[in-house]
Amino acid sequence: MTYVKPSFRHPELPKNDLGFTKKDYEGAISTLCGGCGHDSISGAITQACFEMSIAPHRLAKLSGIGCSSKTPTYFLGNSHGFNSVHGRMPSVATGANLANRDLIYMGVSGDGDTASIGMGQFVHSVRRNLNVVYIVMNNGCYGLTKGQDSATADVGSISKSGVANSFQAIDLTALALELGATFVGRSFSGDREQLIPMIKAAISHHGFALIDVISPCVTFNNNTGSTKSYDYVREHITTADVIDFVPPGEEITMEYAEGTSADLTLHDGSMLQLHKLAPNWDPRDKFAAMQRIHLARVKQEILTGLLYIDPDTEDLHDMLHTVDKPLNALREAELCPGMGALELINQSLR
Amino acid sequence: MTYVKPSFRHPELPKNDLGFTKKDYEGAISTLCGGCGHDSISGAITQACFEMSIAPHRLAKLSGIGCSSKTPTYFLGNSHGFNSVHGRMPSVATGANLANRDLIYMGVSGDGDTASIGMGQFVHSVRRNLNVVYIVMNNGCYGLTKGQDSATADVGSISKSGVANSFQAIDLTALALELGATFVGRSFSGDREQLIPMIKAAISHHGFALIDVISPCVTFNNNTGSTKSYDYVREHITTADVIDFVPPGEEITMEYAEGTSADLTLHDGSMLQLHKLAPNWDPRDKFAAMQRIHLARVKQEILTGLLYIDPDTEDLHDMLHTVDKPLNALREAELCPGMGALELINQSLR
Amino acid sequence: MRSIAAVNDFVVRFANVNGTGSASANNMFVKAIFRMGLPFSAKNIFPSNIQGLPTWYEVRISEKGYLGRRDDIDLMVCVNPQSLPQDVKSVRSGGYFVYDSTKILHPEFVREDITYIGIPMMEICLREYTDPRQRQLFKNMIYVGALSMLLDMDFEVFKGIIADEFKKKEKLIAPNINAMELGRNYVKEHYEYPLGLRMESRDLVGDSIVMDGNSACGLGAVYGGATVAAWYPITPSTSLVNAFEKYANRLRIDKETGKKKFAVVQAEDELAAIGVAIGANWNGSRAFTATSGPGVSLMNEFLGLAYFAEIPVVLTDVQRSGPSTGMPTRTQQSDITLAAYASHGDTKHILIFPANPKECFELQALSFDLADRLQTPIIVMIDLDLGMNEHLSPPLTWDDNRKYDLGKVYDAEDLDRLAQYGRYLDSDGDGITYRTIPGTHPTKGSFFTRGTSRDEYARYTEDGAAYVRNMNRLLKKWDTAKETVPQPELYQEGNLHKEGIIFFGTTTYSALEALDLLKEQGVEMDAMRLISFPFSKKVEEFVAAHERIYVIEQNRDAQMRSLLINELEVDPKKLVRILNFDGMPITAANISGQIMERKLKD
Amino acid sequence: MRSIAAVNDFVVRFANVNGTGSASANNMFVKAIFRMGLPFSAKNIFPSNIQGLPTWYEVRISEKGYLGRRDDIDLMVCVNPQSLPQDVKSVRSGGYFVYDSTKILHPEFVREDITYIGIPMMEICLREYTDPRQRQLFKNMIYVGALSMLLDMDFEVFKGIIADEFKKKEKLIAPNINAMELGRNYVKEHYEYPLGLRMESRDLVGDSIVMDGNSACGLGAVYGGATVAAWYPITPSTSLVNAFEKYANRLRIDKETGKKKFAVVQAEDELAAIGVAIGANWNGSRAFTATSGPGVSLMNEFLGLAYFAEIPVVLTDVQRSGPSTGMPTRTQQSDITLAAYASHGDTKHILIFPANPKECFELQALSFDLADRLQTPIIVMIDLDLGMNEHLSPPLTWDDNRKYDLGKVYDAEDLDRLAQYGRYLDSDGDGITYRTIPGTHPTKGSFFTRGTSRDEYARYTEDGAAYVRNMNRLLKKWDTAKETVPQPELYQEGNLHKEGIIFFGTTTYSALEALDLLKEQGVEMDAMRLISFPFSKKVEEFVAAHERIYVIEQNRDAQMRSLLINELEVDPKKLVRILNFDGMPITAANISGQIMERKLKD
Ligand SMILES: Cc1ncc(C[n+]2csc(CCOP(=O)(O)OP(=O)(O)O)c2C)c(N)n1
Ligand SMILES: Cc1ncc(C[n+]2csc(CCOP(=O)(O)OP(=O)(O)O)c2C)c(N)n1
Ligand code: SF4
Ligand code: SF4
Ligand SMILES: [Mg+2]
Ligand SMILES: [Mg+2]
Repeated sequence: MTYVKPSFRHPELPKNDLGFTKKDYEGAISTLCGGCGHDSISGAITQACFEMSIAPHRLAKLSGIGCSSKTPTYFLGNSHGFNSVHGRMPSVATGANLANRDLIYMGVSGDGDTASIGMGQFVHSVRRNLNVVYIVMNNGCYGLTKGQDSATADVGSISKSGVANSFQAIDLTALALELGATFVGRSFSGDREQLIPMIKAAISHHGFALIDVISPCVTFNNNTGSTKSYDYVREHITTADVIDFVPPGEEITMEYAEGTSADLTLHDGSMLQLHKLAPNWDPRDKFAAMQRIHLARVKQEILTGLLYIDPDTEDLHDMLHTVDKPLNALREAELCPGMGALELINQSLR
Repeated sequence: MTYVKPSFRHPELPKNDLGFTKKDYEGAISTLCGGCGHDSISGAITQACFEMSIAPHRLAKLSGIGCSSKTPTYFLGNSHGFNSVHGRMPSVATGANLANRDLIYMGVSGDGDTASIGMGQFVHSVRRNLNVVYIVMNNGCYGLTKGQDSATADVGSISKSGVANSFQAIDLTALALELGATFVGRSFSGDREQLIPMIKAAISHHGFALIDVISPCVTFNNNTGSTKSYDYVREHITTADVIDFVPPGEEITMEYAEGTSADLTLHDGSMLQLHKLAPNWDPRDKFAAMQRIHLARVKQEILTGLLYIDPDTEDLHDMLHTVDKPLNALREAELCPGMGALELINQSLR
Repeated sequence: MRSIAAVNDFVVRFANVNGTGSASANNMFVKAIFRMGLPFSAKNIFPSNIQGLPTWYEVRISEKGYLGRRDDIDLMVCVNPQSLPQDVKSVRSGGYFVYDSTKILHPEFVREDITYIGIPMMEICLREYTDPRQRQLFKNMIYVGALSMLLDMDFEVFKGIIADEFKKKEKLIAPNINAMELGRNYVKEHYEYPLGLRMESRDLVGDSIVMDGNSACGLGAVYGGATVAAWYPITPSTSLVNAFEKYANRLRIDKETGKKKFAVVQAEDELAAIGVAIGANWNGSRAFTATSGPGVSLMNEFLGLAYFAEIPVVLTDVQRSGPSTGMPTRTQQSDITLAAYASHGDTKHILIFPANPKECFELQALSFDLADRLQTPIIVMIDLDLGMNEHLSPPLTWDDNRKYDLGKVYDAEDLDRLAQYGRYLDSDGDGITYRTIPGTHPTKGSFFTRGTSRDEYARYTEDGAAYVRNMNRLLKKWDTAKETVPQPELYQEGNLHKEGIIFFGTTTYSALEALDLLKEQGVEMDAMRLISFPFSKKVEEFVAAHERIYVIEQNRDAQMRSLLINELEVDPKKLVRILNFDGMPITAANISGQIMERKLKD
Repeated sequence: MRSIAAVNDFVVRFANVNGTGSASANNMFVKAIFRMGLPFSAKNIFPSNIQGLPTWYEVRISEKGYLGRRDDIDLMVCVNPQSLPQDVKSVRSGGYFVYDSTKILHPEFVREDITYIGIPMMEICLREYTDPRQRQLFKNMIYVGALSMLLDMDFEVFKGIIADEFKKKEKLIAPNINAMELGRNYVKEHYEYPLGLRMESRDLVGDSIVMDGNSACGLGAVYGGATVAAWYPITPSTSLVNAFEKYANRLRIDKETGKKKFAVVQAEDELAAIGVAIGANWNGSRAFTATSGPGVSLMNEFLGLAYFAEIPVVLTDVQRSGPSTGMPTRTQQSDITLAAYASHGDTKHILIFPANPKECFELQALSFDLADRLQTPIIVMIDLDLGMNEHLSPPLTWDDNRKYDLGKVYDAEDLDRLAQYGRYLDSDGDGITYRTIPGTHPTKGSFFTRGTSRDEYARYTEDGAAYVRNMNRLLKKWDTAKETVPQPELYQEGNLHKEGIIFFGTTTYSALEALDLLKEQGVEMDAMRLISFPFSKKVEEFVAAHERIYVIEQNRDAQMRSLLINELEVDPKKLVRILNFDGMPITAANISGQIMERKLKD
């Protein structure tokens, strides 16, 4: 049962450049557990798209299966969405992206959906530098099936049933870096200030943009001993950088001290200001990023922020040399060679 | 059609400690292309097992589908083998290993079998530190289906048809390291001196042992422009270390200069001497290993050798706390609780 | 208005909010019915959601011992404002509506033809308790208390249940009893009790037990000798593997070392899960996996490998409403076609259909013998209703003299005796050949298992003749299987009537009840319950012996009927579809209604 | 000994070593037959191996125009010592054996009843050429030359073919002609020629073309408007996608920019391949994938999603011998059951069965219209024989006035006109509902696609009634599909006989030839070729109109026969199995033999 909200217009609601109000970016009322981290992320996505004035129909939502994968019902109600099958969102997103390179693709997945059943497709969508925003709502467990450990659960993390996990955790950010991802960020569902600009940056990025968002499962993995609980995360979180997102056209207002900040121009002309950077740390330096992630791991810190970005890369369309016009906009005239060409082919087959 | 070799006994053939000759470790005549790297690897496996005096029935061969996955027919003809389905060898090996922890499991796969369709299973068998030898016969292409690029093909590598690959290559050694593999080596089918001791070490290692063996496909990926051709590999290969394998009991004969060598004792009591090490490089230092791999990548070098090892780790059985006796050796008496226990259960259900 | 009056024969439905702990209270209600010696059936009707959405629990009390669902609701206990509008509607005329009267009922929900019984549950809680968690939990006990009064249930029985329940947390006993009393007292003070609906203790359940099918299957796997379980979480099969692990942790720990005589692997997906199970069976362990429809779809390739390479493996499919993700928390019997012919090429698989927890236990255990004997996948087909709901069942039994049938396996001595070993040599002429387990013999009996075509000596071949020999041998094995698998249950001596009904699994309860309903209308027919596919001579004979047969199943496309037509070469006209596929367990009224309708057409 | 004498009616088989470039020489031989105006069929019988194993190429010349395989070999050209022993055996009595006489033939291989023609191929090569690669290649041209002499073939035709072949490498023309002459001269000097077997030019192929089915399907996808192809390599479907890419690179490049009006993705596996195709179709592109049995097994879950969520997608299954990896380089029609009912739950899929390259082209193209019209997967079922062998076929045609049928899609204007959009509202009563493509309208027409149960407005629901409405609408759509898909081909006006035969795909050639063989024996029957599943009225009528029908197919379990029984409710006794499943294309003699045998039983 999905409840459709009464969407009576408040005339005084603020509008964005397209004349849409925040309401126009909301979805159905969430049926997730009260306090679930995923709902905060839905809110951040809604906010980011409203502020960026994205026309709702220029964005498509894609997900797999899980509580996290249900969230696309709860944001951007005016955008098409596709809740596919478990672990296969990346392939569906690849097809959608190939059909129309002009839309924004918001892929939403969970740690089970991505790191277990979806691992193969995740790896290969990174490899193809598919132009999508790939958000993993990471709670270290399988929420929808009642809380089994997922592959991102840390060694020793205690489940609600009191058992300690003995298997290595898969760190999706480090994995993506190793695989050549061009935008890798990590955040926390509880940190809107960090998450919203990161989502905007990911949307503006041309290529695969991974955001691994720690998003506690209040019902099954928020107990003491769990390393994905609100308390644990708040205690162990550190940030690599602070992001200011400056839309195309607008100018930079803030100035930051040398060496502790970096300005990046993204594919769509928007600007990214990263500041409060650790000394001599450049988010464009992949190996430095890996090093930081590993150091944080050793120190049992949860490192958040935009960890790595390569602002100008070739996405799948670039590598395949497809035409600029969306493939789904081509019609007979452009697609069908007709009888003339066929006659020549017949000739060549005699 | 598999040809069974005429195996007439040469009395003068050298025997190993078990009284077996090299012949007892050979398989059917290979039907691979003449010069295929895979055949050299089969030879190295045969040699290693013969020299280690492994009783043929104490080892089981497992593979997926591909030219590489066919090779188990061509070595260790007296061992059971299982040529399963494409990309799924890791799960079959996991089941086999759980059933009997006492055998040696030789998993053979290809770059397509592992890095494409098998990626998910590969990742998770690493994560479980499954006690297998996992050999990838890596030729950068799909040999059996006539040479398409695989996911380990380097960017810019030219295929036989003359097309340059535009996708990121997956480096299985770096990936395995990131995922917490406890034994990671890379070698070259043309370098038996390096490969044979590495296989012995992998067999002796308690846990997941990956050997990524560059193994040129003479028919489809040996052309100039290919980075997996014999010529290219020979020109770009470098070695991180040289391995001496010292079986349990035997004593170390060689002495090497301080700082350039490392001695390791493996789970089964055998010794590993790594020498010709680059200055201050310790194969037990995971992060250093990653660094080396990345540096080599930048320098377009093919780094071979035992890149990383953690000699004492818990394998899947240890983590699951299974009994020491092989599960497949347990019988009714040990497995079936009987009517008595059942009566109590009935009671509890009223 | 005439209110319904009935003793030990009515339906109560609870409307709760998902994730508010109402389950345990509702279970106590059922446990009490059971201990009062009354047959019942209980269905959990829950959403695919973790917390907040409406969830229902439906209990049928039946002195006659009918264990299937019955449609009309006699008494509704509504504790969920969200679903109240539809809950009011769903009560049958003359029925009763128990609700939380803390807030007064909106007039639009007041029906003339039902009796309202308001209990100010929240109000009482707010008055009696401070801790919000307690308020929620005890609220449930309050309505159970009220019910016990209204329905004239034995309070002592409840006290006993609460005592057992909190054996380990004794200080919770008194408060729970007290909460019930709050409800009982409120009824005493404000209503005439008992209602027209009443329960009287009887002695009708004998030594029965109350168990869900998944737990029974899990326990069956322990008794059947499974040492490796590989799985991937999915509703409604998750609790099956959980049960295996729970019981194994209790019954399969090595005394000295405290180590486990079993291994459970949560795989990364269903392909891996069945891969692990196949690898373990290949290597001589009894291994299984359990899943639901989506998982079976993903296991297709591996099932074909196990069929063709002849590797034993046990798979339990706890069916839910498909296709695709469908209605993941509703029941159906709709994976039959897929399971029977899973994978590409010419394949056929053995299916087993338990009908109650006792059979879940026995047939799950037996499946390991069948798999080893027939060297092929055995697919145990249950469904959400049987797997996740608690059922009244005969007690579980096990013959301690029983030995596992490991099938045809050569050991070292056998191999030494043999001139030449051929893995696929049909030396016994039954289509089943001898396998060897890795590690058996240093130089003899090794062979190469593969999904490609091979000759009798397991050597790869592309020779068409060898391929055909092998495929035909597999058909011979299929024939052997027909008489090896459990035989159907017949409900009469010989065939007494022109018409018959065929059913299986959870359809059984309502099918048997429907026979009584039909009899009341002067219609009699013979009945057979299918337990296995492929079909044996017995099934063939039953079908042949009747002019018309009604095949009752819970799917849209009459999948079992298709199997009967295909495999027995029956004229389709003879087999009449009786279907229900709305995700709720089929009812007897539905079955008899469809049959009568069909007969009127004649 | 009487040697066989025949003009334009015999079978030649070449025995070569895999990977030695014999293919191009053998193809020239066939091209020559074609250009001499003679009908032929050619079968590649190759191993699952890249280099070194035996491979055969079988050519049947048939003046009567029979294009199916025929069993007995009249002339064997053996250039492979490895297979020589079995090659000698396989020649029919009175036949001819051409071999490389560089080494003398071991006496044990000398048969009394066949004629040996030794050509010292290697010796000639060693004498004439130095470069080993040349020696290998020209060796093939030498035996072709010899054959042209022995069989009295028009040398001018060969010269023309060689000229065409090496248009771009002109300096290779002379050497190749020369190599042929070496063979011709050797025959002139040492043997009487021509043999009893001869070819005479005719004008029997008209404007036919020679093409393999995979190329035709690939080209059909280009013409059908496919813009996205996602695939994973697997024999025998690989060359289908390769052909699509080849033709698209020729015909789909944007003039100005040189960019591609299509995208081909080599996916990481088959699950991803069909996922990409589904995603692209969902987003308004025409997309497809191609695979073989193992891939179809892996695509099961996604096929169920596309069926239930109603997303168009085209999948071509180039069938090979199963189960599992089976015989990957042999043909079969054995994925029918799987494809028809793929995935868990109640599902049915549309299947299309082309029978020759022209149909591969047309039906592959049409499939995109069908997919968009019916909003469901369309599975084009061909096999290794049709896909990978070259076939004589009518020329390809395309009506330039034809417009793509994009089915029911609302655009922005439609949406503005609508009060409320319901994705699953059956407004036309044909079971097909209107979809919208992402990006169409800023505030209207968006909906959520899901594999879970939903109502007419695409809202998630667990309401059993809504679920049943939807499942029944899908059945209505299925009925609509019956008359929407291509209709069967009938080979007579009305029904003339009591018995009939039904066949489809590559079984067609031999089935039609078998009709002639039967006629010669005085047995006549009506014939129908199935082109689509589900079956239309026409199929139903044909079945109803005959007392007995022989269903001819290339699998073990008579899978198409089962579909006919299930979907048309036919009495199985009426449908007789005529099967061949050894991996080789079925022959006419086999079919007529089985039918006569069956008739004798009566
Ligand atoms: C093929 C398949 N297998 C299993 C399931 C059952 N299932 C649904 S959601 C889920 C895991 C979800 O975990 P995650 O992706 O982390 O999402 P979360 O609920 O934690 O947000 C599983 C195993 C399924 N729907 N499909
Ligand atoms: C499910 C499935 N898909 C595709 C194939 C076809 N196939 C056989 S081998 C192979 C790739 C082999 O590549 P690799 O693993 O690198 O082995 P190589 O031949 O290069 O040694 C493929 C795609 C298959 N057998 N099964
Ligand atoms: S179960 Fe966990 S993940 Fe799912 S909705 Fe509840 S809190 Fe969120
Ligand atoms: S095709 Fe390549 S990989 Fe396969 S056998 Fe030949 S050389 Fe080896
Ligand atoms: Mg999760
Ligand atoms: Mg390879």
